Amino acid sequence: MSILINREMDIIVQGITGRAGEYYARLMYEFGMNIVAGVSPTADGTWVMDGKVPVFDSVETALEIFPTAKASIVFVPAPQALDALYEAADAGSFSLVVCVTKGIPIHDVSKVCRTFDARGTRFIGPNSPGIFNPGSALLGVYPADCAIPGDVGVVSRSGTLSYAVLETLKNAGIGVSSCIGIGGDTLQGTTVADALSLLDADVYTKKIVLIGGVGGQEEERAASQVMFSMSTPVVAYFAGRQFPKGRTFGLSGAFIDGGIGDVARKETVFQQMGVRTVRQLRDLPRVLESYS
Amino acid sequence: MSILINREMDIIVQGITGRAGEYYARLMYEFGMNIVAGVSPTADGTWVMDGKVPVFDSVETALEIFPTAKASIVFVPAPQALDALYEAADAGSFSLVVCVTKGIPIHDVSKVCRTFDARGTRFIGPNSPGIFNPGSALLGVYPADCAIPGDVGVVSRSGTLSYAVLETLKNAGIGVSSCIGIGGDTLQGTTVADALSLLDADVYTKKIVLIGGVGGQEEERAASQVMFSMSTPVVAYFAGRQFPKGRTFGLSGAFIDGGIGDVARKETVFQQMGVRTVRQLRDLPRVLESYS
Amino acid sequence: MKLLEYQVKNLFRRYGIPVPVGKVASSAREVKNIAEEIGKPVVIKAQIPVIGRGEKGGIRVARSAVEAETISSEMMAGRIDGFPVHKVQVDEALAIQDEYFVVLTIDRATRYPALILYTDAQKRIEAAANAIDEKDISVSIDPLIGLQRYQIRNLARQAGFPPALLSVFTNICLQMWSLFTQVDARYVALSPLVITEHQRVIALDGKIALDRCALFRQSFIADHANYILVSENELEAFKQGFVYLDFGNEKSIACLANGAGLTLATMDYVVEAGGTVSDLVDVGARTLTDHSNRALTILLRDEKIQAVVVNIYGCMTSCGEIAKRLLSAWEEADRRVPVFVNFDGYGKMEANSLLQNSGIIVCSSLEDAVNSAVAQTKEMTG
Amino acid sequence: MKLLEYQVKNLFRRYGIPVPVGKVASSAREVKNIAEEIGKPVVIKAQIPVIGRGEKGGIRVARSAVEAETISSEMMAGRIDGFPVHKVQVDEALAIQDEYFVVLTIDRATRYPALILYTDAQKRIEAAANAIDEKDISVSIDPLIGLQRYQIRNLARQAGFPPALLSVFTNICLQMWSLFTQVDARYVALSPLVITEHQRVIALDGKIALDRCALFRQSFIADHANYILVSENELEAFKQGFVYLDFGNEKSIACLANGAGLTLATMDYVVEAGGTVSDLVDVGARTLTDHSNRALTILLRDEKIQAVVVNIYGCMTSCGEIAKRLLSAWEEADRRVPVFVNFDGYGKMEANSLLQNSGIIVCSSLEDAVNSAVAQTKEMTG
Repeated sequence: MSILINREMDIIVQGITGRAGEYYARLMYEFGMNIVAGVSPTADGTWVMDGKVPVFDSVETALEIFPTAKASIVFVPAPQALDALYEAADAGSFSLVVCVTKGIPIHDVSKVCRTFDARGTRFIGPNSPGIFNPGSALLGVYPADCAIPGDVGVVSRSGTLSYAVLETLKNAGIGVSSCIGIGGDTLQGTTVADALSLLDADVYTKKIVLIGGVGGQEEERAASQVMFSMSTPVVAYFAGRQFPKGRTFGLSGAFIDGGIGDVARKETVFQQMGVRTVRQLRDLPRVLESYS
Repeated sequence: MSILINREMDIIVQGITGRAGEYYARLMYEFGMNIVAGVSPTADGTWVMDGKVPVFDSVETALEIFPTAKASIVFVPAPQALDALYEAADAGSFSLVVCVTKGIPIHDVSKVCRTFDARGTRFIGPNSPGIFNPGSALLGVYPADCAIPGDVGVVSRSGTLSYAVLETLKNAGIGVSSCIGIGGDTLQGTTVADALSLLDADVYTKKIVLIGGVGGQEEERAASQVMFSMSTPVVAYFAGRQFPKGRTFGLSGAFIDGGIGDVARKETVFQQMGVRTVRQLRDLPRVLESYS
Repeated sequence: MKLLEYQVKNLFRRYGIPVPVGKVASSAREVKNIAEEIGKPVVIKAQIPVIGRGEKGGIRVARSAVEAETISSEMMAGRIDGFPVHKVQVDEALAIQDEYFVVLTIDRATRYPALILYTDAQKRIEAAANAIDEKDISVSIDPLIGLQRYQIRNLARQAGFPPALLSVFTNICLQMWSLFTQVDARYVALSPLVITEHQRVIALDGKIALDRCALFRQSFIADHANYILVSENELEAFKQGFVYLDFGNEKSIACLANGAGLTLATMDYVVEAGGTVSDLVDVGARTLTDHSNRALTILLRDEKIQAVVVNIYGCMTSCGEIAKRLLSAWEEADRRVPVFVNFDGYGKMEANSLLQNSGIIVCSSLEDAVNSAVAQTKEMTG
Repeated sequence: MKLLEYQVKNLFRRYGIPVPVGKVASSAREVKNIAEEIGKPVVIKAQIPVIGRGEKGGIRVARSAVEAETISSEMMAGRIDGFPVHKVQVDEALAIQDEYFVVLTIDRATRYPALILYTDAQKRIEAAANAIDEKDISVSIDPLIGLQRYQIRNLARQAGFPPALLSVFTNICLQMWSLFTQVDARYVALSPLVITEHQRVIALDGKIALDRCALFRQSFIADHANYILVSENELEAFKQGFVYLDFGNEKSIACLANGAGLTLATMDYVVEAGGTVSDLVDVGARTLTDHSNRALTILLRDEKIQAVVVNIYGCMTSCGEIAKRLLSAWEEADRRVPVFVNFDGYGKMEANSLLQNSGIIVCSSLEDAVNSAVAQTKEMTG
């Protein structure tokens, strides 16, 4: 159960013949998801995953055979990602597109967000680990055994950190309804605020964990939304408290520039809005359980 | 009465300080239209038309003072027209934008059509004489005395030719409900087919005259629509029967290239669809009156 | 404004679209040198704005440099469809395995750009560029996003373009898109794009039509006007900024009107009344400068014109103002032929009285003006 | 990747954005020549990646060429914020009437580009570029349409920019847009754009941050990496394709993890447990090539590092594979410091048994790894 995806959904994997594409397509397939077709411009007519999934050279041809596909997950490398995402948008069939690819130029992401906005398609990513409803559905790269089903929703800007958080919750016996990885790059198709709204509206989600990070003001913007328009309680954790000002961390949106993006400031804003924050991940289970 | 415009509508004139802009704004004003403001980037804060109409440097500022404006008519010269039309689209307030300017580069028109399509704004033109509902409303450059009110709708690709047609009808005692000048350039925001649909849906219009021309296949496409989905009878006239193949007439969409756009072919298609055509304008009143 | 082949190939080269090894030449001697340089059979092509020049002797193959010199000197001595051959393009001859026609244009139906691919060599590029056939394979392009690789893949797959050459084809199409948008083309065509025996992908020929409206930002368009506009009259009108077409017919009637539709309707009227039309002038209905006087001056000095029909619907520029301009041209003219005028709309009365007894003949209707003009030319010819 | 002032000004010149008369120099002698050429008072500015260098002696005025030589030789002899001054920019000194700060960036809230204008000289460009303040005057730009003139007009009007200079300002902003999109900038700023006493409009200084992700299509970005990356370690990691940050702290702990968030969380953990972190490595969680071995090699040979904390969550690249790579680096290393490893996720068991008795210390939890590392450095320092 829970948001955006379910096990009945027909899914197309763009970039399925790449190493990551095939690896994660297989994990999703083994989890029980309907991976109906893959797309790879150079592998048209082949089959992957032991002959179970056909590969087409374009989304258009894949949709001719599988017109019921409603979601696409994109593993196409960054230099070709703009083309793949325009292709997904242009197909017009998808209600949901998840982009796992990281390191897409910011101008490309901006254009793609504009295109998905205009079409009303839910776009998650880029650099997103996807969506994981434990015990139910998986569209992304989450290790399926890192979480157990439950009523805590998770919104995260990062991948492996969210797996570690899910595992921390699991070890404390706390189950998860849905985890949305909105992506760690500078721009996100689905913002922190959007993801919080989705979970707030979900009947299976009773509490929410927000895993944020240094950089940007997305979380601050979300804080007032939590305060003024959400009924589900939220606990927030921010990575990068000790990250120095003026530096940029790789390709990610993690940087404190001109004082913007400081974790201490984020925590202050959240606390002012009455939202609980935890400094250490190990405190998360205890604080979550204090809401009931 | 009749389509798209009425005398109560608040109108903004973009490019009002140009010679054509001011001249036609005055005619519309004298006709009784609510010209509430003009826009001219270089004449902010001035007044035109004997101090009756204020001029702003942008649509945004004009709309701050006159938020009720629902239509814009654009006289901005071709090199600046793209900017002016994007500005009109971006304002978000207009349900109708008429572009009188001619000679806008075709790539610009394509982009502007894309933008208006996405916003759902009715865009008429470019190179359009506008819309004229005789005795009722005028948004355009029609000479107000060339027609009398009645029940004949007119769709035209050309300006002065349509005035001459309206005058021919007037001299024969035939009145007009609405005349839409869709514009004589290669591309039109509102196509022949769109304009025919508007008139077909109008309760005041009982018969329709289509004034087409050499070039393109717009009319042929419209013919099947007339046949299969319209209830109002249509009479068509096409200018340029004698125009030689392979030549382009000025900046307009008038050219027969590769056999496309031939008037004889257009007439044949219309006749096959059971739509009447006239070879000579002087025959128009007689044929129109034969429908009743 | 359609460019000549060698102009098209220059642009193709600049944009990295592969063309045959070759050059343009202005003399048979140059052709010989180029053919020697190429060192194998060459194709010699007349540089003239004529559709289907191949069937008219405008494209010939030469097996040697000497033969190339002979053929080109013959070609450049003659005329094709009335056009003198000042230049020829000399290209390597290629052994062709497959040919495709690729057209990038703006689809009048959707108002968006479209990339079209077809294989029917009989079909005119101009037809494809002006109306997409349901049988054509095409993709519609969002003008704000531009042509994307996936669209080219879809096109190539549907057309059965060899997958092994897809990436070459993709780059060619993307370069076509750059060219199309950057020079403000109405269409760009590869006609044909061939695959040679050695699997080279080459645009054997191409067509580009420029958008005259983009002159204000594409100053190079003006440089091409000389080549494209057929007559001196057209060139002069182009420079002055009004629309003039000269069909080159002898003993003819000229039509001068304001607005394209009205001008065309006037021409139809004259031809259907039995007249011959050679010159068509649209002085424009909403232009800042009225060019009636300059237009009439050009018409009056053209020896092939025997009468002029003027058909004006007065609007922003009133009939009266136009009458004044016509009069000044009339009075300054060295050569005079009968000018029959019909005025309607704003300022009709003033115009009619201005021209009374001026020598310019004011008519009561367009029908009257046309019939008088036709009678006049019949009389002079008869 | 932020460019230095003289690199920014080179780009501004190429795009027609007006900058002061001036040049970059690498020696005091050159500075003197440039100042003579300019022939009036000059401003000498240290070319270093330091925010607020003016307050730190990095910007000085010279009234004569001789003074310019003296000042620059002083400046180039010293260091500012630890950076040696290899180059200085020498610009004409200008009498300024008004100053504006103009920033073109991508707004993280809307995900669309925005053009921002403000006049508060105290505010950092970086702050404006990363979050639009409600008090700023700004326009949002459709990334598919691009910046339009009407938007610049609206911005200028709201800011009270002198209408007489609007067309100059408009062209500057349009050129900024070209630069912004064509070089794949994260932001372009004019800081400030001044109006001089003589009504010249000039970008006195500017800032450009490039998008490292666009390296695949902007090869020139790689040329700038040398200037931008602070340490040898960072440069080597950049060339090999993984993320490395070196904060230059002595006697420190290095953190190596997979995924940006996990790396940051690991750093937080170490610092809050009392450790000093200097080096941060993200080997990536979904990369095609795992760089753990190369990363550990760099860390082990860095003399300032006294312990390494490795925190890996196994996914596509399993903990086992990473363990193998760490082991190979460990075995090849000339210098060894204690490495404390925490594995979670896929392949944890295999990895733990692989490293048993290897010299690399496998810990039962991240807490355990961090506390051991901190204790280790305390011990060595203490």
